[in-house]
Amino acid sequence: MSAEQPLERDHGLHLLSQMLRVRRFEEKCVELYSAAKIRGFMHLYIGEEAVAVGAIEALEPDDAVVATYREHGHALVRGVSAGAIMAEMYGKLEGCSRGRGGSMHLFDAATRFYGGNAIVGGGLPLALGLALADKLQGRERVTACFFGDGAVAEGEFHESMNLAALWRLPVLFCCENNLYAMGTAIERYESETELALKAASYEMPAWSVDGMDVIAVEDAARRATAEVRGGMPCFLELRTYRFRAHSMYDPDLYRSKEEIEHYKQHDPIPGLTGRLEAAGLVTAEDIEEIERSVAEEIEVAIAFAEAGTLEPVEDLERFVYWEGTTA
Amino acid sequence: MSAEQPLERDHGLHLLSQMLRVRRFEEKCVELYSAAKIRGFMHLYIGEEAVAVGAIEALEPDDAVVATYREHGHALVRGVSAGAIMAEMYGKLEGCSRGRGGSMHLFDAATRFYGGNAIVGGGLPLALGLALADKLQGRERVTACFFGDGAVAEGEFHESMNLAALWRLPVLFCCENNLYAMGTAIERYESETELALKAASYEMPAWSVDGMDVIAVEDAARRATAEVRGGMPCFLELRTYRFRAHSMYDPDLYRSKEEIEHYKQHDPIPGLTGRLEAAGLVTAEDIEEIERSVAEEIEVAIAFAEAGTLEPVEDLERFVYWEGTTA
Amino acid sequence: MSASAMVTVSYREAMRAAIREALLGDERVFLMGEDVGAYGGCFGVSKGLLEEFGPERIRDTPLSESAFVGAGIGAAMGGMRPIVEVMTVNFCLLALDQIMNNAATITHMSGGQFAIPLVIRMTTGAGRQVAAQHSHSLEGWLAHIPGLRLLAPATLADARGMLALSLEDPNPVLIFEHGSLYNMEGELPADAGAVDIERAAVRRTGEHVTLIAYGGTLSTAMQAADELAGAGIEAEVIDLRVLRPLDDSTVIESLARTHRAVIIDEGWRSGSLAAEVSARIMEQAFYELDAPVARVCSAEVPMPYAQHLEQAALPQASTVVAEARRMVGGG
Amino acid sequence: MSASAMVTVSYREAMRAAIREALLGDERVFLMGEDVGAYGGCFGVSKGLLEEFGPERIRDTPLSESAFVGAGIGAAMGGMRPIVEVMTVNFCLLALDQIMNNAATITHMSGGQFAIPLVIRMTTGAGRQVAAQHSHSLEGWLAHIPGLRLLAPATLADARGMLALSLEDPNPVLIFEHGSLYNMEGELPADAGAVDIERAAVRRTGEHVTLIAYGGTLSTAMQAADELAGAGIEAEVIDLRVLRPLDDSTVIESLARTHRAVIIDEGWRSGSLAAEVSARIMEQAFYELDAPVARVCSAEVPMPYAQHLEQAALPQASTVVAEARRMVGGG
Ligand SMILES: Cc1ncc(C[n+]2csc(CCOP(=O)(O)OP(=O)(O)O)c2C)c(N)n1
Ligand SMILES: Cc1ncc(C[n+]2csc(CCOP(=O)(O)OP(=O)(O)O)c2C)c(N)n1
Ligand SMILES: [Mg+2]
Ligand SMILES: [Mg+2]
Repeated sequence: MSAEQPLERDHGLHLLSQMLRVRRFEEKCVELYSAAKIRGFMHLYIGEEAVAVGAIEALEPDDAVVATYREHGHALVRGVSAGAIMAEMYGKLEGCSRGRGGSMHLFDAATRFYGGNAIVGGGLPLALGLALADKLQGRERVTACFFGDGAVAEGEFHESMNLAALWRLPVLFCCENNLYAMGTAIERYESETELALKAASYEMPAWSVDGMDVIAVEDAARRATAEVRGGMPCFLELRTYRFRAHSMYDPDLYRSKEEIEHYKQHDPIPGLTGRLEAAGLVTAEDIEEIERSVAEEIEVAIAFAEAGTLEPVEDLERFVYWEGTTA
Repeated sequence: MSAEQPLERDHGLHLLSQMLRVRRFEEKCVELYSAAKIRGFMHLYIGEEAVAVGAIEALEPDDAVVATYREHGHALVRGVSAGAIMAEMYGKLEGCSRGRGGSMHLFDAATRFYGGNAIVGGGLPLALGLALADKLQGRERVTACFFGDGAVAEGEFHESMNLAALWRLPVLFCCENNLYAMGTAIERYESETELALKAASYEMPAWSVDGMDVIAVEDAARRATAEVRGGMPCFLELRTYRFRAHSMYDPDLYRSKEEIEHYKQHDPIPGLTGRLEAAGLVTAEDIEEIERSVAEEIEVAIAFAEAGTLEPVEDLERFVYWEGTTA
Repeated sequence: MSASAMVTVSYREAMRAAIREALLGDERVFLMGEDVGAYGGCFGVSKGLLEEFGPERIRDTPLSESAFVGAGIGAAMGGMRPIVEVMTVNFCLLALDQIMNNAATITHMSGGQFAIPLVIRMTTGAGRQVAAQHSHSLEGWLAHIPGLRLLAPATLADARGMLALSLEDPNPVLIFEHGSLYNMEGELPADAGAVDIERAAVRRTGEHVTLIAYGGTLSTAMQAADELAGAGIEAEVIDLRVLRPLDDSTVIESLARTHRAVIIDEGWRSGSLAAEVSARIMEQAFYELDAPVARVCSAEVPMPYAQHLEQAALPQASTVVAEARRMVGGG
Repeated sequence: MSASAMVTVSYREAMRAAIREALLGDERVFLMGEDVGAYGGCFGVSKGLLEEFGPERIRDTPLSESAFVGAGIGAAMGGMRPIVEVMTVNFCLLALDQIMNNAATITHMSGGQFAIPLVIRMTTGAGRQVAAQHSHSLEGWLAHIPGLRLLAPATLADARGMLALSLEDPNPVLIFEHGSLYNMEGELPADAGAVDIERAAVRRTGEHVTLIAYGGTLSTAMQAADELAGAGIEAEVIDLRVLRPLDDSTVIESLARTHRAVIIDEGWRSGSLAAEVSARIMEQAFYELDAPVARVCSAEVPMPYAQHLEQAALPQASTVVAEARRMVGGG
């Protein structure tokens, strides 16, 4: 673990609470999926929470986020309400995408959360464009773009890195390297597995970060966003691991139990908790209090989703074309 | 200029003759284009001859070549007859693609010349596949894939480099860096203009070569093909320059006359001639003899094309599906 | 087990058996695609094949659709018989340049010099609440491209039998497997083998109206035919099977008997394969028609996640029944 | 120059004037694409604009179709009004994932939260012997995709006037410029301005047969109408103009007068836009028809280079005339 500046109690509790919000929310999602309240593809972020929490912590409210189909955590941390997310997964009108997007397509204009993209690599060019718009309009904003290690093999990654570096677009590329693209281990699909090295071929600053350490992630993201605001895109390789299967359909047979157990030893939540405890910054009551408030938030979210309504079938063809800001 | 081994007279004359075949052939093409004998898009290789001549010299007869729309030179040097190429550009049945391909789509199964691809980057994946077929069938063959600097920006370049390195496919990547993609100079579309550096991010051996020096190109290609036959793809950046416009439609207004003149000082043909002369390996008569035989070859080719026939219109829909090896 | 014994198999197993047979029968055959190996295939089709055939013949690829589809084309030109799996039709958009400008074109563009004996398999279709980017039904749309053969196995026999002749075809063949079919089970002869990849099939005969479907909508058509039978209307059901080159003669012959047709197509209505079928009927059987041909297609919306909206967007048997009744009733 | 003075312009100049006007009128507008700047545009459309507006607003891009089209989508979502030039329709295959899965989808998928005020321009069509990979006519095929508006300006007025409302449209608009039109010259009022992007246009009235065309085939239809007039057949010519959402009412109204139609479409016949138009006539005007609707489309071949083969593959006025005469003759 690294730490560039002394950890403060409030900040530590805040980070812990953010990670727990994501963890508990998704644990609930698993139950709700089994209960067929949630359907379709659902990808869990469990184990990777430090990445979204640390990176998004470094963003300002008017920065933008582009994420993937594994984005419950990013949306929650970014400030999309748990209720709106849960209602979305229930397919309800009150969901953050009116129930039209589902788990993989959370959107929220208010927090500049631009999805939820289920095409691997598909969000990268969008991030360029959002950043270009900021640059052309003289707004000093960052667009943080999250994507997996698997996306690095896509041509769009390459095109996007070049364009961002060439035009000095204010994009923070956050590569969530969890070592697998679905069931394929990174050594079996990348000839060069040191992903930060790739950024060098675009002349873009890049480095690797322990993505299981929320403090290290936040720290790196703060340094990187400073660079980005200064007019230089940055690439962060965030080394992490997913504890669960790729999606609810995945029997998870391509990696060993030992490997999973090994990474669970680096679970970012006990990691931060232990550190806070060791520094005497947190008590058991603090943690209890966080857990209670998280549980309550989730309960409220589920109630909101349950109480939500279904969009009338007659409205099926709405929103194919834009209807105005009243949406 | 570099030279790893002493230049021999026969070999020197051979290389010179190959470059002159390409140069004079294309000069004739310009005339024929003006006379409307050749139509459509036509891209000239004039100035770049050392690249195809040097690189293809290093290939064996059963190696394969994949090229771009700027491929008259590659086809000629590879052994496709000048007559078949000219007839192709005339749109005649006797053309190497039966007149269906034209200047951009020269094909020849006999010399394993796999086109002629007019989609920038489009030939790269084909080359992977040809090489994979060789590898799977235990044939020790090289597939040489030519493409421009502009293609390096395409996602397919990235995907192909990774796959080739990952699977150790026997591909020789020959990047013809003539500093421009149509009218866009490389500094204006690549954030990192040292193209050989890019190959490093795939863990592929790569280096830059003076593409105006046919000996240097041949030398590099021989070293590279040895690596490739040993089971490791290689990337060569061949630094060259086109003396003519991008295509016959291009008014060539995006670069200065001085720049063009500068590079003409490095014309590969006088370059080699001067060197051979300085070494006392060649006489004025030798060169005259080469010019005469080249001129004759081209005359015969034109006569062949002129005498060629048009495919009957009733056969329009043939070859959409394969008809067998009788073709 | 005797040659004619029947065995219960799923569509998934039938596809797997076909691939396995091809791998066993021809050394030039190999399978490549995302997660076909260690994962066993996104939909489990290739499960066990890596263990049996090894990583040279069951090749996991990076997420590089354009490169590995293009590599399949090149490998086919180099003498192999590749089966390339593009996990789902949604991702083939990233490889469409290779498919249209190389696979479908090189044979012709080279004046007939090169065969491209390539098979590309993809899962297609909606119905599982996977939302807009993962629910495309593009096979009818891709049937626009000359130089390709497109197949839509909708039955166990076709899942088991179409691959063999596809691999013998010297042209690129695209096989579309509707995601809703993988778990379909039924009986097949233990020695079930190759089936033709040229002709449409009449899956049910009837004299009052022809229902034309393919892939995922065959079951919709069959269900509608059942319901119509209850109302005394005998529907003939045609499974197009081969989306290109389209076997319109089977359709036209049916129309000569029934004089009415409903086409059921999971693609978006405008520019659907159903439009092409309708236009061909217009051109070849106009004077046979007792009523205008009707189309029951997907609504023209990116597929919504919510179940009730998704179902409303997809072609429903009830709509087919209503169209057919209206037609036969003469209304 | 008075407001109503006529000036002679080419289609290329009209497009350029439209782009220039947009750049002058709205700071959020910028143009990006391959060679739009220093080269002046592959077809010379943007010549001089770099000098006038500078490299921030006239942006040359790398050969990265997917990234810069996607960047256009993002920039539109970020409040800009991008005009993205994809040099030709042939290369849009490399950007199709961005077009279908993002541009056409995000508004709906987000429950209507985001507008995507993006314009994508491309040159389309064949006829200049540039062979199979550079001769596609895919605009009718792309009209399959919900969420997009597709335009095919076939006249000077449309070249000059369609862009303005396209940029005001909060949805992605694709504009297809047929390569054969750039040099077309004619008169336009000096103050020619915005034209609607909703309706098809009747370019010539007639009572015996309706010829339906768009983009590059409008001139084919007009020429056929001229020839038919010589034979005493008055053809009505409809220019579809808007390929999606398709204005079928103009077509159907015309059919109610003429009772016969020939559709002329440079796309490959199977799965062409012509098929969709035919199917809609089947559905909406079957009982008006005196003869089956005919299609004159491109042959189903990758476009050959040789001139005589290319011309044979493309829809010809003589074929249109023959179809119309056969129809009107009642044969
Ligand atoms: C273009 C594309 N190809 C394939 C898929 C299917 N798919 C979904 S997620 C995934 C793995 C992606 O791995 P990675 O980028 O590492 O992200 P992770 O799931 O590990 O977070 C694949 C192959 C897809 N969604 N998009
Ligand atoms: C995918 C694609 N995009 C655009 C084009 C149009 N185009 C043809 S050649 C060219 C420039 C290519 O430059 P480079 O790769 O450097 O090759 P060069 O012409 O210099 O040999 C462009 C933009 C194309 N053919 N294919
Ligand atoms: Mg991953
Ligand atoms: Mg170049």
